[in-house]
Amino acid sequence: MLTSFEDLWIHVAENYIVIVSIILFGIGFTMLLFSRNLLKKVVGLNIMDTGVYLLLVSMGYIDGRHAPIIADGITDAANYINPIPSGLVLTGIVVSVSVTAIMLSLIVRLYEKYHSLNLDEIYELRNKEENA
Amino acid sequence: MLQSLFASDFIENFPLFAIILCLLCAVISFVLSGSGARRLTYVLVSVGMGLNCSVLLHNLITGERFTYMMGHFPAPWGNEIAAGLLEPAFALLFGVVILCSVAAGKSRILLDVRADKQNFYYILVDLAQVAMFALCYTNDIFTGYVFIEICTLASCGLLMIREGGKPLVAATRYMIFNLIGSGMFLIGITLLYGVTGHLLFPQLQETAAAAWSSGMYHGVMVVSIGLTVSGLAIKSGLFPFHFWMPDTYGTATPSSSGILSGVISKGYIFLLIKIIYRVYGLDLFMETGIQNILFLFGIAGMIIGSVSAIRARTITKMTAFSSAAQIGYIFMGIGMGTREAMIAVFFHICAHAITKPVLFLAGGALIDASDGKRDFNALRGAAHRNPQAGFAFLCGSLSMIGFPIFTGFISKLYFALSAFAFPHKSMLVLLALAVSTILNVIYFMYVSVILYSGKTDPARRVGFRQQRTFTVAVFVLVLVNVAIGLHSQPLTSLFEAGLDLFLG
Amino acid sequence: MLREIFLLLLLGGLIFCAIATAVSKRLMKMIIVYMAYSLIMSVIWLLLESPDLGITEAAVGAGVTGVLFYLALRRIHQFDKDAADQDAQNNSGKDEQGE
Amino acid sequence: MKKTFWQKLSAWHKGEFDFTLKTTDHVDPPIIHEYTGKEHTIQALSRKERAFSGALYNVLCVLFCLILIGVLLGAVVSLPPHGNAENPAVNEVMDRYVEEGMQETGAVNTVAGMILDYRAFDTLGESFVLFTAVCAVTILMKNTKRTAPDGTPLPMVVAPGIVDYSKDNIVKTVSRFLIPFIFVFGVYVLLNGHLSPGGGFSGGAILGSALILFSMVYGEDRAAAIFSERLIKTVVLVSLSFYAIAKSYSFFTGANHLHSIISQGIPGRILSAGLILPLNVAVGFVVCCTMYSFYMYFRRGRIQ
Repeated sequence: MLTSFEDLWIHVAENYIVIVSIILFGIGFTMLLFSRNLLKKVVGLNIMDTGVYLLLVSMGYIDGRHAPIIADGITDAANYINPIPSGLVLTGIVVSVSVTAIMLSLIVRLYEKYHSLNLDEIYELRNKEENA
Repeated sequence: MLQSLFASDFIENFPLFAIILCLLCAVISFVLSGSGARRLTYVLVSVGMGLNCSVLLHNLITGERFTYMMGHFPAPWGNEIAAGLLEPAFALLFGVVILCSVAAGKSRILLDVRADKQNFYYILVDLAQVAMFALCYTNDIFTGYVFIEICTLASCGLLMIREGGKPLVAATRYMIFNLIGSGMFLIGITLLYGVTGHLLFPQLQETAAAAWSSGMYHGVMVVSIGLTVSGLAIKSGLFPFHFWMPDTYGTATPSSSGILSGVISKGYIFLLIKIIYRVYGLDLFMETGIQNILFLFGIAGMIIGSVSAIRARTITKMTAFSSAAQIGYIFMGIGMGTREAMIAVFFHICAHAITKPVLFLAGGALIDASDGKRDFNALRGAAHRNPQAGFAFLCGSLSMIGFPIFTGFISKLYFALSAFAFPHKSMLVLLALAVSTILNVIYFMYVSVILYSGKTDPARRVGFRQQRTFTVAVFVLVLVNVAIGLHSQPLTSLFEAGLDLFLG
Repeated sequence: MLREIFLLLLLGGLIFCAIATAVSKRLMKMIIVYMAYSLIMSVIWLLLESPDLGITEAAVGAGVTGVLFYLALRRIHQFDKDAADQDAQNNSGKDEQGE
Repeated sequence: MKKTFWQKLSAWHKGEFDFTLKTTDHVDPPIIHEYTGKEHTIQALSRKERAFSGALYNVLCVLFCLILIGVLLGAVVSLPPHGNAENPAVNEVMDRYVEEGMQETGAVNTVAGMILDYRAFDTLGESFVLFTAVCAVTILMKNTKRTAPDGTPLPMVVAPGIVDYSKDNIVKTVSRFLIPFIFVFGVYVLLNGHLSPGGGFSGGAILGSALILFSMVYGEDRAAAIFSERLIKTVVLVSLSFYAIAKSYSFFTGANHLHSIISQGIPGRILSAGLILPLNVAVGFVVCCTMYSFYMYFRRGRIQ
């Protein structure tokens, strides 16, 4: 538990990667929710995802240890970092690129139909089409 | 003889077989024609139902949960799937609903989907089904995430495969909401991994309980639980995030609407219940206080969803908003958290899963009988033009209202009974149930009276012969609905036993 | 120590790129900045001792995703041009009729 | 003459009177939006209302995001410290992956051993995420021919401001040198996935980028003549079926404690690590075909 201000400060200095990853998550999330431009939303989605991956990988990192590729026959676990987050993030990156491809193709088709990248405008045009 | 057959250990392989078969069929459908892919999907879903049914019987006979290693390595190291009674039961239910929805909407799919893309529709159905099986059986939280993503992408595909601009807009909106949900779920499980260092449910539960009682990580764990739960709640369409629903369910081809509202959102809810019970444990979850938020949003969803449904001007939008209200019931039950409420939740998942596709499919057929117009004026007398669809819609409405002999009645009864046993807030629950039921009656009866009112030209009448598969598939669902409504006792005891196995 | 300083610089660049994509007005610029962001990310993966991720992020994040964004933007410009052509054609058609 | 309520109701039931007619009478005439090339002139029905709801949405969004970021920042300061060997994430799971992974899976690269052997079910799901994405992109982008409003197809013209690389000499000459190297590097990364960083996904993505560069520089027609739609479909079909069947064999033998015929080989050799090498190759093919078909569908709406 954190008791004093200095404690908090030390914690922030130790966990700076975690803080950065949360900031990236926040920027991406805000872009995804706030931006009216669809392409920006997709970029925001990617930034949000990489923020989470950075958080995950920073949890697996251990100071002074090496990448989990067995070298020189040393199999002592005290020499290597945790391989699990790397594997999970590998999966996550592939999921991100799939989602990005689908979103981009949706955007291209929407633009073809409505000639707009702005979600509000697209809704308005869609509603008019419905009423007509 | 039969008993010893179903008691054999070989049956424990069946969940794996069902999953792999779905994957293989999805890949093979990639090079098949549309009708070939459709037949393959029918065969596959039927085989999958048989496999899940065998697993259910096996577990009923042995009376135990089993875990199944996916590979050569045991629990904390390798992936695992697990099956008690609830998992195969819900996998079976989802299989039945998917089969009936696809079969009933066959002729609409032929019209709505371009000829050279027919086989892709069935690939996406196969993939949605495999995702449902995996979400039901998984015993590993990251496998859950991967299959949630498959499910999201496949359901987006099922939505936008229909030609035209409106499905595209609806699919974009659906994807954005779902991606927000996925992102929150992912960061939730990341924080949980940082605190516990495990990904499989049994080990997670142990370490999470230890971390909670150590008192060091209360903040992180509450945030992580909150994000995981709200991610899944957004994806299944809980009240403040239900705005994508009318667009999505209103514009897709009726089979897709049925699958999306009846199966996919229920899959997320089942995973959520599983995570609450098997990862955090009910006691830890109750200590965080998140259940109260779910309870309140559930009640708000029940009322506001119904009010929006009354204000809706088309039949598909009305049915879609009614889905938001029904999701509200389910989350209210999860928020109550008592044993009786959970039984009611399972019943309501069941009732909604078998009723909503009937409403969407029959609604689609009625719209077709009214020259493709969706508003209530055009639908006047549609039930005379298409009597089978009209009768199915009426049965579905009665079940949603909670008319006796239908499943919807049983679930509402259990909700009311559990409210009496629920301390402090029983009046709130009963009041919400009463108000919501009255609102349900208003909009469903309004539509049913419209459907049966007015005169119609006998020449426009659609007979049984033009829609044989539709009638059979929809009435299978209605019969299942009535059967459960009349004989709810076996299912109640199944759910009770399943919940006991869930708690371990 | 050197590693820490380098890492801090890269993390600062990461945040800078993220904010730049959020505020940039032109879409092409946004996509290029996003590709730079992915490259910085792949170097950070290397510093965090995850070379598998470094390779994958460089190939997928900076490479393929960037190309997909670029192609999508290109298609969008194409539709714009088509519409403009169509307008021009219609206008000239009207003029001819008028004469 | 005014009808009573019951008369109205019975008339409504017969279909001669409509309560809802009032709302349909007042529908505003449809507004046609004009496309002027740059800006859309939309005559909004209630611009004020829209501006208000937009502002409300923005304020709510910002509030929600700020609260979420604040809550997350508050939560992560109590996470276990970064880079500490005593963290909960450093436990027996990791120890076994690193210490016994080489004997049990035959892979020198622990990450490859973990994702393709210990936690192979996740990775199987992940390949099918890619497959789902290919299906969805094909549905959306296939045969979106550029057509004029009357339905006649338009030829593909390069929009102004965008470089056509097949006509650029510098790009062409450099690519002629680069493409073989990228290709060889991709194959190396793919085949050495169990020995060094890399593996199916990264190797496949690199191969895919080589193909994309090839078709950018030499023209899509030439690329499509070599890598036809038929070939792509066959490769995806064979690789994914092989992946699913091989992995289910391994799941089946593992769960039933049967002896698996796949041996781990001598760790460190190229032909070792049991199923990991063939699986990496299969995944690599799938990823390569996926990336290439994404490119082709985005570029021109078909592979052929």
